[in-house]
Amino acid sequence: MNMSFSTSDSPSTDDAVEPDKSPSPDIGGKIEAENKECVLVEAINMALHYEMARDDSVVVLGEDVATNGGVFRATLDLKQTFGAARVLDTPLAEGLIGGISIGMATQGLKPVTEIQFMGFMFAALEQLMCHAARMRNRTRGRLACPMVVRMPFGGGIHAPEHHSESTEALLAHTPGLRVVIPSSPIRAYGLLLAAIRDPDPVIFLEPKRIYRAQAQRVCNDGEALPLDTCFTLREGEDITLVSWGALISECSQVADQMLERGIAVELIDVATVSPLDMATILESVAKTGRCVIAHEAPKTGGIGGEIAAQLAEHALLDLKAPVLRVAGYDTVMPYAKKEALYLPSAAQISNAIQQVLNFA
Amino acid sequence: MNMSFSTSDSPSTDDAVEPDKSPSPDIGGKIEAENKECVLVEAINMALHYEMARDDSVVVLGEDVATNGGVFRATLDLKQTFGAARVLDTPLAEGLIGGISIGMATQGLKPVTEIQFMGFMFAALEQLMCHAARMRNRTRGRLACPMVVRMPFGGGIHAPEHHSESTEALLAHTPGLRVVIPSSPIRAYGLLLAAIRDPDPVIFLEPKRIYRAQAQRVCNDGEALPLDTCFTLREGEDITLVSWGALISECSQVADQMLERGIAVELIDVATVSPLDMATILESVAKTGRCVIAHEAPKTGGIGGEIAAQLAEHALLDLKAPVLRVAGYDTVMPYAKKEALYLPSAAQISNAIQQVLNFA
Amino acid sequence: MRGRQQFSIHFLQYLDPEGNLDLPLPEWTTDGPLLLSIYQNMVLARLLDQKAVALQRTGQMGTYPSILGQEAISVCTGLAMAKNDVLVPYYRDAPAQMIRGMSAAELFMYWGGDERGGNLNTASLDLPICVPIATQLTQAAGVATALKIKGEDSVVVTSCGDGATSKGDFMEALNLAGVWDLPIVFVINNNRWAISVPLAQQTRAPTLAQKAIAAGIEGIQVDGNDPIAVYEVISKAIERAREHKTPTLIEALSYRLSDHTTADDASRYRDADELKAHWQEEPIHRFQQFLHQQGLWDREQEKALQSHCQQTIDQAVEQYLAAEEEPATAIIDYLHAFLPYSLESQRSAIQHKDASVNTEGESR
Amino acid sequence: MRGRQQFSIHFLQYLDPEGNLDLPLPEWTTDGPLLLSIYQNMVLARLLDQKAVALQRTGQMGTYPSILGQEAISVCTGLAMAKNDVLVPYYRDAPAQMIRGMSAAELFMYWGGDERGGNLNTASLDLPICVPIATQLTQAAGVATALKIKGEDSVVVTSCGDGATSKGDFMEALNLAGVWDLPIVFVINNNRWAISVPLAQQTRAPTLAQKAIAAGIEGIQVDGNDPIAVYEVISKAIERAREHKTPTLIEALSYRLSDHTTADDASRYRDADELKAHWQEEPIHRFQQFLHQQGLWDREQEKALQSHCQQTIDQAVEQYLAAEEEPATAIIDYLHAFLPYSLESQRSAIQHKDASVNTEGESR
Ligand SMILES: Cc1ncc(C[n+]2csc(CCOP(=O)(O)OP(=O)(O)O)c2C)c(N)n1
Ligand SMILES: Cc1ncc(C[n+]2csc(CCOP(=O)(O)OP(=O)(O)O)c2C)c(N)n1
Ligand SMILES: [Mg+2]
Ligand SMILES: [Mg+2]
Repeated sequence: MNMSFSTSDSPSTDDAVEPDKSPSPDIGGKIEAENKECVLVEAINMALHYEMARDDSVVVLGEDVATNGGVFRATLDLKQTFGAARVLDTPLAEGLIGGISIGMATQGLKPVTEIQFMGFMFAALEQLMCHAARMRNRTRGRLACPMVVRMPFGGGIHAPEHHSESTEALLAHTPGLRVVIPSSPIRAYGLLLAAIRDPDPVIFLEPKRIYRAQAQRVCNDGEALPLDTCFTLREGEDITLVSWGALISECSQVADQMLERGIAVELIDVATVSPLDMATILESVAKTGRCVIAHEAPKTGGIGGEIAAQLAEHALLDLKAPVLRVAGYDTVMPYAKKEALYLPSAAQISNAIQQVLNFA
Repeated sequence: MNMSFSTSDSPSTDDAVEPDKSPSPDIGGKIEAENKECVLVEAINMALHYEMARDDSVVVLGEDVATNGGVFRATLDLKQTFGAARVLDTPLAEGLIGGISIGMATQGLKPVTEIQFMGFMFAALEQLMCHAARMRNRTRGRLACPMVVRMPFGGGIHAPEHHSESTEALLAHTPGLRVVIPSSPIRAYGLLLAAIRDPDPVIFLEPKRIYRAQAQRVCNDGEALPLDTCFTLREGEDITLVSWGALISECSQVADQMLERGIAVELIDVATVSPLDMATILESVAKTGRCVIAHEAPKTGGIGGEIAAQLAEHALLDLKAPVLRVAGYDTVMPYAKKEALYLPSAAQISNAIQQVLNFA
Repeated sequence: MRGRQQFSIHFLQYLDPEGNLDLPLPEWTTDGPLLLSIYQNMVLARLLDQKAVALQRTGQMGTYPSILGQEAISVCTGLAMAKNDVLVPYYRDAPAQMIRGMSAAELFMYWGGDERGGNLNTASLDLPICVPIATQLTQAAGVATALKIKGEDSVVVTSCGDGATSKGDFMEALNLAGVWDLPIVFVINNNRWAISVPLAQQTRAPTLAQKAIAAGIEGIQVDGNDPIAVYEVISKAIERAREHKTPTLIEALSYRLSDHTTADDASRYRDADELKAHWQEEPIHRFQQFLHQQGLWDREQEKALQSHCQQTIDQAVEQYLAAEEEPATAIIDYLHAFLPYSLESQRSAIQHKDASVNTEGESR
Repeated sequence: MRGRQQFSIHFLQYLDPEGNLDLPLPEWTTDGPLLLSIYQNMVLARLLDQKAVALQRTGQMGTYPSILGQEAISVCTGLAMAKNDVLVPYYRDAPAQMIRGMSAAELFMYWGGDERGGNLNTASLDLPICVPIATQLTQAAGVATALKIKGEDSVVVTSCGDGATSKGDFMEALNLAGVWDLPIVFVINNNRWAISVPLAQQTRAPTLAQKAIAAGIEGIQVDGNDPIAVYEVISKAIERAREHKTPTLIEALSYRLSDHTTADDASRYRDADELKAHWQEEPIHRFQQFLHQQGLWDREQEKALQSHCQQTIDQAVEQYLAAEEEPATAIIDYLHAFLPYSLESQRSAIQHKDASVNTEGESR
């Protein structure tokens, strides 16, 4: 095997478990902040480059991430730039990948691990749920798991079976794991930096349907975004629309259409589905009195249910209408031919909004 | 190894994928309906005996289930009665156990599989979620997985790490899996029979804290209970209290206390947490206008959230007060010393009820 | 005290890459029609594979994993099995599936994103292919357990790639097969690559067959591009499984001459020279040479075969493209044997949404 | 063409069950204090184990897994490691953990249901023990990878039971250790039982050491009740790992003389005669005989050791029982480095609940 573990690039791991949310001001001039027009997957790649250059303890591992640069090219050129000791193609075993990431993280490295598709995360769940999520608690702070697990997720790219699921609720129901979902290149860049710098395990779910959608100008300045705040993408008085991931584009579209009809939608991108920033959502609903939640995952037991439940607990008197959820059906993700039928559509979101607005 | 696969007890599998909810009237006089005073784990054992005698295609497998009769003795005497070919001690590998159960089920057997503790189910999730839940759909009905996976779950027995979790929400969010939770010997007996006879995979979660709590007279008549109906344990006009599993006893206790104070609690045992029988709950809340939900699992993303969300969607105008959830904290299940601090208590339930009742 | 246990792994090849004999032929090779059937099925497999790639390239099918160069393994698997045996295949086993009754149209359907491709339109108890790597292997062990419990004399054949041998399931299944004496044959298609990861980065084990030693079962390595050797090894293993209920692990050495799938570009990570070298070893040319040498095959026959295959494939394509769509509710109707009443409203919503999709066009 | 690859697994034993020598002693055994340290640690381990069982039986501690009869493996593991090596233990490795700095009070705390038992009260990077079987093994491989990436010359030692070898993680870790040349030693405590399941029902492999062959790494079987053999094999393997970055799998044959845990009753499934026979092979008596023969140990020393151990243990019990409870909020305070603000209200609820529990007594 051609993985060279040279001692010369031994990372400094002094601050491995120290929280560190601000970019180091001095990174030896290696990187200059530049504005780059890029799509979401490129923004991820840019963040990985930035952080690997800034912090020697960051390592990248997974199936096909090194030589091939990832099946979606998210890890392109990392091996060339940072060497085979820090960018590792693993054998084909997700449980192993989970386990070695934890082992590495306990020793002061910061693994950024790729699970090729979220549909293949299951073999890693024992490690993620029983160990990554618990190491700090179990050792009363002696050891920690500062690791990021990246997984492309969601439907809409006409992929084969097991390549299109959205099971973020399983992860979000696991105390000790943070679950983060970007919905644009800018947020992908800033949230991934934050995830890597977080001293605890973060699951980073990448909506692959919009990997190469609309490009944005992203400033490569190493500036992280907060990990526990919803983003209010547009303000509005009439109804709160809550979503995350790829569906944010349909939601924006619907908000545009609504505006033409004089209806002001407040659009919230949850972004960090665990821990949930309910304060932002509650504040919005206190104003609008109406709420629709949209997500791709099956409706029952999805994160939309948790949000609606918290509204029923904390905002009952604010609510002028039932909280509606537009979500996937409670069935197995269909194969490509029928995935459009499964995926929530702009029309469904817009219908739900109309229904909520029409409510007496 | 001492597992004898004799051909003489080859099961008839003609009706393997046929639904069959009624007990066979003629089972050769082998079993006589008897009333037996028994605790929950004994009721499970009785149901297993009944169904293995009735249906040759039922096999039992798992770690320590055969010679040892299960670490909780749920499978006691099955090997002695039905032979080593139908009661199998497996090697130590939950992924394997999941996989072989599926393989067996596709060939017309009905495996009833034990995962020793729910905390060890994770390695089996790939098989349960990617395959058991999907085989019928994936083959458009050609093959199916009529299997039951039994797992003891929940806290309160002062067991070591990983022996006390309640992660039913992960399973319930998986379309294609049924998730069933008994809360008494009678319901354990009837629901397990129903689970085994169901033509699809059923996860059967056993609240081990009440394995040996209050005995009940259970009639060993092979009568199954429905798999998609909540049980209204007591009727009341003032508030709906929804729960499942071991917490039902605390809820009953609280309902008693409340009654003394003139408050009539309607207590609903959800029992089949997936698919959810919301009709029963909605009907109750339509009457009471108030609802408290109690479960052991961490609050965020628990099944209580789904129930509250459906109330916020379908019963908003019925609700006279916020829907409160009494649940585990969003943290790792603590070790024995502090588990009582984690577990929802009768006092917490009673406080929540009071709060809801006091709501203007 | 010192003690020592010895283990060994054998390698078998009859035909060298030029189609010349290394060893005296096994007895079954006097069965001319069987030899021809191996050849014909390999040719059909290759042409069908080309068509599948073409369908994907022209937007008429989804991502597809070609089996180019690995036809011998799957064809011999299919031919060596008895009808009531059970196949638990992986996704490069379409030839075996087709020999056992799957239609080419079903193959296209599956990769075209239509669940009916997994129905196999038959009463077979074969499992459908399995995308999550290696998960079929423990299922196969369960199938074998069921056959044994039921006292049947059928056996299970299951397959996977070289990459799959790194996943724990592989070893769990092998181990169970050993300890429960299961009637099962594991066939590894060692095509040397798992997407971009070469075998040398999967394992340090010099053979994959030796993984059998960990389970205390028989393991053997075979030239997977030599149909004589493959058929010999698989059929003997099936016989052993049937008669003695003993499992075997077979490592069939081959090479993935194509990209991993149509979504992959192997030139990014794989040496052109390596690829070229392996073209010299592919099974169809080799076997054709052998049949020529044996006087069993000529140009006329080849021509007839080619046109017969073309016709079969054209019909399959036609059937595939003409297939009526499943009703929208199919996405929920097969979830359970009976629709739980709580899903009834979702079922109507699906119907409703379908109607709106149909009238408004793709609404996303 | 036929080819053959050969593999072999060796077994090593110096002391037979009577403490007599089978083989010439290895050189390091001239180090008398080391020999004595092995013995003393084994005796301490056994007495401590007895105390732990007693604490459980008297309701002062929770379920506990005794290591009765398996002391040699864990003690030699602990003694063979360098301070900056990393131990990734399983739950029958308290002796090794204690040699590396864990206090007996921490052991009691862990099994008494107090998370502080996993803190190890040290700056060590050793992992805590791991309840979900075999999951520590891939973590250990990750630790070894980290050490290698960081260019350190320390190594990892990780352990598991015989039952654990059936779980896929075991093989995944072994395989990675091989392909990445990791500085790691895997030690299997083959105590012949996994709760009620005897080894013969775990695997058909005649040795567990041969599972190394599947990963292309070194495997060796050793008499796990012979401290000389165990120390020899583990220290050699550590040396190889340190110097050549090559992994080793060690199968140490021992026997579980106790029930699986205090919650188990082995008489339900295990022959009394088998148990009795294995008492003849336990390591402490054997090693004591050997030390006597070598003139390194006498009754006086034994008496002093016993009373020293008793004292240590009594102190630990006292410390354990006197430990102040953690504050209630500890159950959430260590979840993340920083409490997410969304959990702040839950944190106060915990405090509030604790107060009510304290005033109302156990309210459940
Ligand atoms: C559990 C799982 N992880 C990852 C993948 C993505 N994936 C699909 S094929 C493949 C490589 C498989 O290699 P190998 O087993 O050698 O089979 P081959 O495709 O070469 O025939 C990978 C990683 C998957 N399908 N399942
Ligand atoms: C994944 C998992 N499954 C099941 C269990 C329950 N369990 C605890 S110990 C044990 C047997 C372990 O046997 P072995 O590996 O031989 O170790 P030993 O206890 O004999 O030392 C089992 C099944 C567990 N802890 N983890
Ligand atoms: Mg391959
Ligand atoms: Mg053991």
